[in-house]
Amino acid sequence: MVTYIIRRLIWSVVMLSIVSIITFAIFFLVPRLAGATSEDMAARYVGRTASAEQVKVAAEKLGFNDPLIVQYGRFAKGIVAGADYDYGPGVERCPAPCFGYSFLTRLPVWPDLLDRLPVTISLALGAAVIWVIAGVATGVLSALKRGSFFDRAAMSIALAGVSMPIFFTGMVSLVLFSYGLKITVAGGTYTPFLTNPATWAYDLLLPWITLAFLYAAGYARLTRAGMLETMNEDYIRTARAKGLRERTVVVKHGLRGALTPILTIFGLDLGLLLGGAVLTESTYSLPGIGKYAIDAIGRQDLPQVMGVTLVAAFFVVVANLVVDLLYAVVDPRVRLV
Amino acid sequence: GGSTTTPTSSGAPAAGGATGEFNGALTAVVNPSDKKGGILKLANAGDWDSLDPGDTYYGYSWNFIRLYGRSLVMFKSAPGKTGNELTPDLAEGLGTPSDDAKTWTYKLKAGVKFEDGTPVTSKDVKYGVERSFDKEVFPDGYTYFNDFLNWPKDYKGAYKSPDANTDSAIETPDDQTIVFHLKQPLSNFDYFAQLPATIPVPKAKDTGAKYKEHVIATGPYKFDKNEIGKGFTLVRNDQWDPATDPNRKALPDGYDVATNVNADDIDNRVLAGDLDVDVTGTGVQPAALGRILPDPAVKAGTDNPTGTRLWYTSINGNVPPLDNLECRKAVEYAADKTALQTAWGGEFAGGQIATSLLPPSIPGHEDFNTWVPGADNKGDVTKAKEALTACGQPNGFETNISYRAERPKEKAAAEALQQSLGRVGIKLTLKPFPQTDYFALYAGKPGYAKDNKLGLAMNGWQSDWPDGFGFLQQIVDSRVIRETGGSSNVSVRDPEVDKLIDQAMEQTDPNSRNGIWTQIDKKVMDDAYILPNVWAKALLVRSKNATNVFVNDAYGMYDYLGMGVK
Amino acid sequence: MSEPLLSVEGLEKHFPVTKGLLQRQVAAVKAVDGISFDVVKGETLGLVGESGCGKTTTGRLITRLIEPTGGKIRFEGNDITHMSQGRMRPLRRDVQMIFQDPYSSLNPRHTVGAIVGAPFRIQGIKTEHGTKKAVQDILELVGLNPEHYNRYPHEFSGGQRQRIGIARTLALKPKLIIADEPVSALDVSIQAQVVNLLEDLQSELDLTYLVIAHDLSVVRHISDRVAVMYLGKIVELADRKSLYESPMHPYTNALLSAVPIPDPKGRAQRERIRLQGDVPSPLNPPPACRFHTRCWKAQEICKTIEPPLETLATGHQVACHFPENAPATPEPAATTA
Amino acid sequence: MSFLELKDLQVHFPTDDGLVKSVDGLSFALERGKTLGIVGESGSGKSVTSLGILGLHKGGRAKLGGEIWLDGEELVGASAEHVRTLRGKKMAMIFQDPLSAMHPFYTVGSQIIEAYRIHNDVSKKVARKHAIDMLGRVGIPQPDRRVDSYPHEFSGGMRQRAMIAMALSCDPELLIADEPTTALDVTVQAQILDLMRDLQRDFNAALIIITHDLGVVAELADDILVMYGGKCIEYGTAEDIFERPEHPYTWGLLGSMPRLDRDRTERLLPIKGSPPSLINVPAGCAFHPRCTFEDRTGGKASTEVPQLVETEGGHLVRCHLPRDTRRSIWETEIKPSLEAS
Amino acid sequence: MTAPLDVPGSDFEATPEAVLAGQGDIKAIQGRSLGQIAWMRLKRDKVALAGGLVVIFLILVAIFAPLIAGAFGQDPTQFNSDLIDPTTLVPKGGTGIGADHLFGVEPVNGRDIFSRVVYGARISLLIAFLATLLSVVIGTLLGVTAGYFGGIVDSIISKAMDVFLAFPILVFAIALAGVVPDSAFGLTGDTLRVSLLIFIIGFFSWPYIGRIIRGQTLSLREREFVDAARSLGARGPYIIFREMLPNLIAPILIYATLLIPTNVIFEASLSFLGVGVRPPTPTWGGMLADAVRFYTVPHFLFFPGMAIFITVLAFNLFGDGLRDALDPKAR
Ligand SMILES: Nc1ncnc2c1ncn2[C@@H]1O[C@H](COP(=O)(O)OP(=O)(O)OP(=O)(O)O)[C@@H](O)[C@H]1O
Ligand SMILES: Nc1ncnc2c1ncn2[C@@H]1O[C@H](COP(=O)(O)OP(=O)(O)OP(=O)(O)O)[C@@H](O)[C@H]1O
Ligand SMILES: [Mg+2]
Ligand SMILES: [Mg+2]
Repeated sequence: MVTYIIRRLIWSVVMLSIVSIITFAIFFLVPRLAGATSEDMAARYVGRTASAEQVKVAAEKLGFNDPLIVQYGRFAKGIVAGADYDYGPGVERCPAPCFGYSFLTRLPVWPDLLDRLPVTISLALGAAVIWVIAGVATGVLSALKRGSFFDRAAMSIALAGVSMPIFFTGMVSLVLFSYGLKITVAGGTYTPFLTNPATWAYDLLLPWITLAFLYAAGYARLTRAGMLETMNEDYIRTARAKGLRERTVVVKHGLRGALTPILTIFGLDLGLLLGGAVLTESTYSLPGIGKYAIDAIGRQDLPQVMGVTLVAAFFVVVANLVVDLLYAVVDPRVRLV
Repeated sequence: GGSTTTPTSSGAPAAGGATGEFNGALTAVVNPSDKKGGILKLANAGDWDSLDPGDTYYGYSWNFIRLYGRSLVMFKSAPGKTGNELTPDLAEGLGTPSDDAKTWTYKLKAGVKFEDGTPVTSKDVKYGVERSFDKEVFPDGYTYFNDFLNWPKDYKGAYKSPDANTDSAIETPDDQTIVFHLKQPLSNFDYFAQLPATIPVPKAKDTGAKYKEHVIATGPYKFDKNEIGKGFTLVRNDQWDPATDPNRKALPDGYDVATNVNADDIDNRVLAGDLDVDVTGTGVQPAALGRILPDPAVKAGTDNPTGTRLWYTSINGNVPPLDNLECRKAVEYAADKTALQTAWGGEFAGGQIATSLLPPSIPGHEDFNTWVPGADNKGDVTKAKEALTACGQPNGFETNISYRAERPKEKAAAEALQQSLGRVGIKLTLKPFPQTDYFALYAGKPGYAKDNKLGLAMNGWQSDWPDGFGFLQQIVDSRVIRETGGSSNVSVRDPEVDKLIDQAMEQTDPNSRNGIWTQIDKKVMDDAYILPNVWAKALLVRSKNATNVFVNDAYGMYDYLGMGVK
Repeated sequence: MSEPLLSVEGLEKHFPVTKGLLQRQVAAVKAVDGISFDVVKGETLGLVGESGCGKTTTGRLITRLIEPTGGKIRFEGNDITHMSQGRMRPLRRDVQMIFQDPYSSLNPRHTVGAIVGAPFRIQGIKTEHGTKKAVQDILELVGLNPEHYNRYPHEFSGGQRQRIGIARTLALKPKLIIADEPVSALDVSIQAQVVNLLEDLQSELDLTYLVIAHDLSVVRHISDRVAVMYLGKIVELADRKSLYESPMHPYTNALLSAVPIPDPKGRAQRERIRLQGDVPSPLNPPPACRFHTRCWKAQEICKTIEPPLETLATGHQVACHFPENAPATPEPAATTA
Repeated sequence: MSFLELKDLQVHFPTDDGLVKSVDGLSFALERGKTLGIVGESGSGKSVTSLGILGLHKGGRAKLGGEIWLDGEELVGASAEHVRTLRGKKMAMIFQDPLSAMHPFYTVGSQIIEAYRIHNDVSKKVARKHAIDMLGRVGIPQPDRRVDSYPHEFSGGMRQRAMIAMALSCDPELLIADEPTTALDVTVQAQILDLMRDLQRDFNAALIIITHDLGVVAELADDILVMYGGKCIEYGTAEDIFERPEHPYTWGLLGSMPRLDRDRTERLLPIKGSPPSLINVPAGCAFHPRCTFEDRTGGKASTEVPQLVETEGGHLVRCHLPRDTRRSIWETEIKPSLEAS
Repeated sequence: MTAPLDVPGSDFEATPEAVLAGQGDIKAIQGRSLGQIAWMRLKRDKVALAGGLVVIFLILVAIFAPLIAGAFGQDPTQFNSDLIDPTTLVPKGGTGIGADHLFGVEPVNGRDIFSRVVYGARISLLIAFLATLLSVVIGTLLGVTAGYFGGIVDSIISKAMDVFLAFPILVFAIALAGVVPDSAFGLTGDTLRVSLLIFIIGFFSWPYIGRIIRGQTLSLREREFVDAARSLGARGPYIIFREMLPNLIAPILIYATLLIPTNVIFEASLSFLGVGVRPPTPTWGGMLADAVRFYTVPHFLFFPGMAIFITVLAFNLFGDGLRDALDPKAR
């Protein structure tokens, strides 16, 4: 078990390195392939009035003239050991873990990300709670009342739910509930949980519900399919033959079996969301990781893009790891050796 | 032809006009009150470029910065034209010119202190200007001081040349006196002296690029919490002495500023009274227009000032066939200006159709229309075709038009141009670029623009202060064009214009000076290097809870110094 | 006795148990662990044993579907143990395999014609009247309607499917057919049809069979000689009569007495040998005599010295220190010297 | 009335392709302490019957008809909830594949405990003690340790033992074993059959054993019921069925079977064709298309459904052939060829 | 001769002893491939069929967009400023819906929403289809390779899939779409943008299909008919292409159909975020992004939103039905 975790952790690090290398290569190579020189790249960092000479010096200082590997090495080293950025007026210390230093905002990326993280985590976890409960419950009921009116209605809604892009439902909900009925905030505001839990929840209510609706729809479908499959398993028949109450059969035996594949998907979904609910955050202008990513991309702030990509990948990797570990807990047949 | 009338409330006196009416705050104070207390809630759909006085270049930021920083001179906090007048702030009086207006001297008031209690000296003012010199640290700021003061050769700013003797540029003979030395005569240096760069910065507390996280206040408010990207709060600065400051009423107990808020939500909340001000002062979003304009009751709570901003399209003479005047003329003629006006937001939220460069509120503005785009302003296809034929491109040509990807109005305007120029065979391809790099790397970089055939570029310019110099110099002087990129003038390259600018700067007589700016305006239009779109207007919403609301002409938006809360 | 058609000597298959990205081997499943036997032309050799004892693996080794880890396989005198797949190709016509599962052994996407014609196509053989005619002839031979040529497997019953599988093996007129549990998936009534078919074909086409099965009755019915396997080893090999009537190995004995007899009269008086427990894992087989853990005759020697497979009577080989029904008693210890 | 009595049981499944008449008019009776073997080919409706007795079709698509009397109570018309309380306590079942029949996520012990606690209001501890006892009784070594193992940690034989322990945990009076040994090796099968025999003696339950292996029924059953196409085609004591079978299908089954106890070099005598579709059961006698003696029925076979009639002493046969003809065919044609060796 | 999904040619009569349900007295059932059976099932599934019809309709709309828009005399980029209230920027009378403009006109410039939605179908479907094709090709190739060869090849490909799945694909796609210049790889304009989007979307969705195909291949490899082919001397390519691929067509078809709607949303998201195809080329996501500023004009939000919704829904319905038909036990 311990060796398994260690092995997985090592693999996670390897995976993150690969992700970072690919990201790095793409963002540093593609502009060059398109003909940008190191001076062009430096020009964005030196202010509007810099002379050609200054740009050249800056390009040199920022290491844009070094080979890609050297640049990547520096970046990687920064994550472990921190880095110093000499941007002219002084040397800026970017302490470990240094996920890059934005020359546009003049801020290290990591504290920025840490700052945004609570928003995204609140958004993702809150929505996750709703969608898991709503989605799984609907799925189970649908499976049990298969073919009933409830089943057909729920599945139609679920199908509609998965067929609507979040920015569309998000906009519609904003127009209806925030601009129109004014019963929810229009996003953009975030109150930390510790400051005021009630406001925190109120601020996030609409994004939660919209996001959860989308996912709940998917999970309802998944759960229903899974339940239909497990309810056909022999062990369900055994449970019934024992004389168990139908509810016990469904929840303790059926659901337990149906939930494992959902767990995997849940891990991946949550991981991806924690790495930035890009569309939701930009629809509701929530200052989370996803919005940060969009903004960073908007201003082509490569260090920030790198940082946010890595953090996002990190969440997916960690979520996968946790799911795999959970799997071993849920399913005793899975042995982690 | 565009009329120049500045919208004013027709006649009705606003004295005690607590209710307010449409455009009521343009000329009078709405909801006058002296009640202190309360928190003023502001929101910004985007974010400040910087809160650092040495680095900020947004109009609303200059308006707002007066709450926590005091510069040598400031615009009066008053409605109507008065707002355009300068008044001493840190200084005891306006500047005293000498040496043919090449030397300007200011005396500082006594008793002004930083928030930590240390007295403000002329050295702090000088340091503030010196540090702003470093455009690597402060990339956003203006370069007036860099360009006009008589700095020693190789001077690189307070950080990189800490030991340089800068007395040739700024002298501080004593703690209360500061003397500026210019390279060339400048007849109205007081406009320079109101720039935020003259807000004193204590050298001991300067943290360079990070100073924006906590600017040391000299005004009535200081920073409390500052979460970059989310917002900040200002609280009263107990070291601020009202006795030294006749300009500020300092009514609220504090300011609560949220940044990166949904723009439509800001409108709704201001309309509902949950929020006091949209701090950017750029007016409501298009969605709100439909709610405000048709409803007289709602409309009465709004103001529609004309700013000092021109939205325009640069026509790059470096990109063939636009190197030919006739081809540029074709663009001027073919453009559908009403479509452009709509694209920019229509009559109220967009602006007034512009026929020349200088906005109506700026001295030197004159009504003329060099290239009349048809009687209905929808473009003169016949004349455009004639011009094309004269240019040797009878079937039109292809070129690109750049705009800032994040700005839907620029996109709409570019699409409108694409549509109207398409009528005469000028085929435009839209090229969005990220706004951060728009000037540094793309449209403002001559080499790039030329290589990538950016024949047209969407552009906008707001006067740094309400005079011809403040408006025109940065966008028509070919000498500000930088090959390395970052120039705001991307198309006008006319030596005659440059010569005229020099004349205007030296001219001390305001009337002749304004005459020269008019001349420059006309010359640029004759060259057809610029296609003026609109002189921007903004539809501002007054909050029900705000008191003392009035538009300051210098900023073209509500004056944040005066405002209080009910 | 004539030269054996197939001769297997010390055949071994150890499946590596691998782990990790680099697929390091950490253990081995000794599925087949040194078995030797001959199959003479025209005879049927039955291979019986409990689940997991390595029967299928043996069959797959002989058809070279998997690579042996040790030992020798000779077919008609040629060593085919490690013959390359390319050189095996022509020989494959001579050795064919009938599979256990009539559902998974036929490609559901192919018509019967394609399935039975595949040998011709793969081996590149032209037939006189075209493949279709040849296939239809074979279909007729196995008792199927030649007009079923264009049908798909799912349209047939299990017994018919097994006939199709048999038809496929017959296409190339093989010399040796390895039938891996050819009837164990079928109902009794159908099972008998297929058993009869196999017998008929043998006499008609002069085939040699190696029949793998766990049903001792079926094996008794069709085999001339029978080999009994236990945990990757052959423990007893004899002609049918002597094996069933006087089994020597305790395991064989136990196996035979475990089979229920469809004769209610005799059930009271029959004496039975009941083995304890299950077959141990081939991952970790007991040392020396592998049967000693379940053997009621086991003594110390069984745990230390592995009994070799010895001929104790004509045509009767057994690997046991204490064989039963042995004619004259050759001292077991003597052979270990 | 017998302890268990089925009267004209029908289990039909409406499907897209038509009505599947899985069980179509099945009747039999069984006393406590007796064993009934049900044999028949795959798809003949054996499992559906057993699930029907347990009431496991309730709430499903199945349409049930007829009557099931258990200890004086009628079950087909009884409420699902009532039948549920009988399940496990009064009647229990052992399934074919113990690995898939046990929940993979719960320990063997907890599954037995669960079964016990539904019907007995006892603490977890007591139930656990009982589970360990039961595991010990079915012959699992070190039951106190193995009680916490998961099903996948057991071997096939142990799993089936655990299944039996679970089924017997509440002392059921009726135990149905649906192919309890099909998935097992012979040696293990022998162990399990022995165990079941012993346990039945101890518990004095009525036992129904379902299988398609005639050997298994011969070992265990007192009475045997032969099913074909959802119907009983022959019913009698074990001796009746093996010594004096009267239905051509039973003959076919016996003739198809290679025997371990006899060295037979002759060909087997299979039944031609394959089992019927339950949607389109052949008209008349369901078996007639496969019957060798169809021609001797005078054409009734394909038109008239034969009745299940008693030949003698509780031996029932569903066949159009006259009784004497059947007897003589068995004595003169079938029996000799089976015994020829 | 192998007919994975084709119609068998012969139609002779025969009475098989076969057991297919319900065939007892039905005279002739011809060899029915699984494909035909699936089609019969699909035909019975009215909802899926409706989805399929909508899909076909959408495809036709996309192909004949110029004709359809032209029939109403509208060009998707043509301004109709006269229909716009110049102060509020919204269409006069609220929507501009009328005989000329079925869906009304856009605020600000008065472009015809109907023709823009119709043209939007082109970009949306083109990108979704080709991106799906790309990921199906990559996914199938790598999935089959991994599943068939196993061992270290499988390890490497599986890990590569893990890496791809760990990418924050949307962030990455936006960033990538933003970083690629205006002309690259010898392409410019819409062609470049469309190709780029196809590449990005396709390249990042293959692991989903890849995993499924790998799993299917692994289980197919265990099926005895593969051994049968090998024991006949068949080589790798024969087994992969003749034996396995026909069995993989069903899952490929199912997951491709279900991937298309995902990709439609993906494209719409990218366009919504402004990194899709450049204006004025109409895209649904781009229209929604514009509509965000005019939420007071709901028809502008409604039509492109519904276009996405209906497209995605139709594909999902059809895909679900297809899955039920091809893989009935999943029902
Ligand atoms: N590819 C493989 N990798 C690892 N182990 C294997 C492999 N194939 C078979 N084994 C193992 O080898 C042993 C022998 O398997 P084999 O299939 O030959 O048994 P068998 O006698 O045919 O059993 P059955 O009667 O169940 O078919 C088993 O323990 C099995 O788990
Ligand atoms: N839920 C159901 N829906 C439709 N048909 C069913 C259902 N359950 C069983 N059947 C059908 O009923 C028939 C009898 O099935 P049953 O399981 O009783 O057979 P069996 O005799 O137990 O066979 P086996 O020996 O294979 O277990 C089969 O044809 C089966 O397809
Ligand atoms: Mg086997
Ligand atoms: Mg059954």
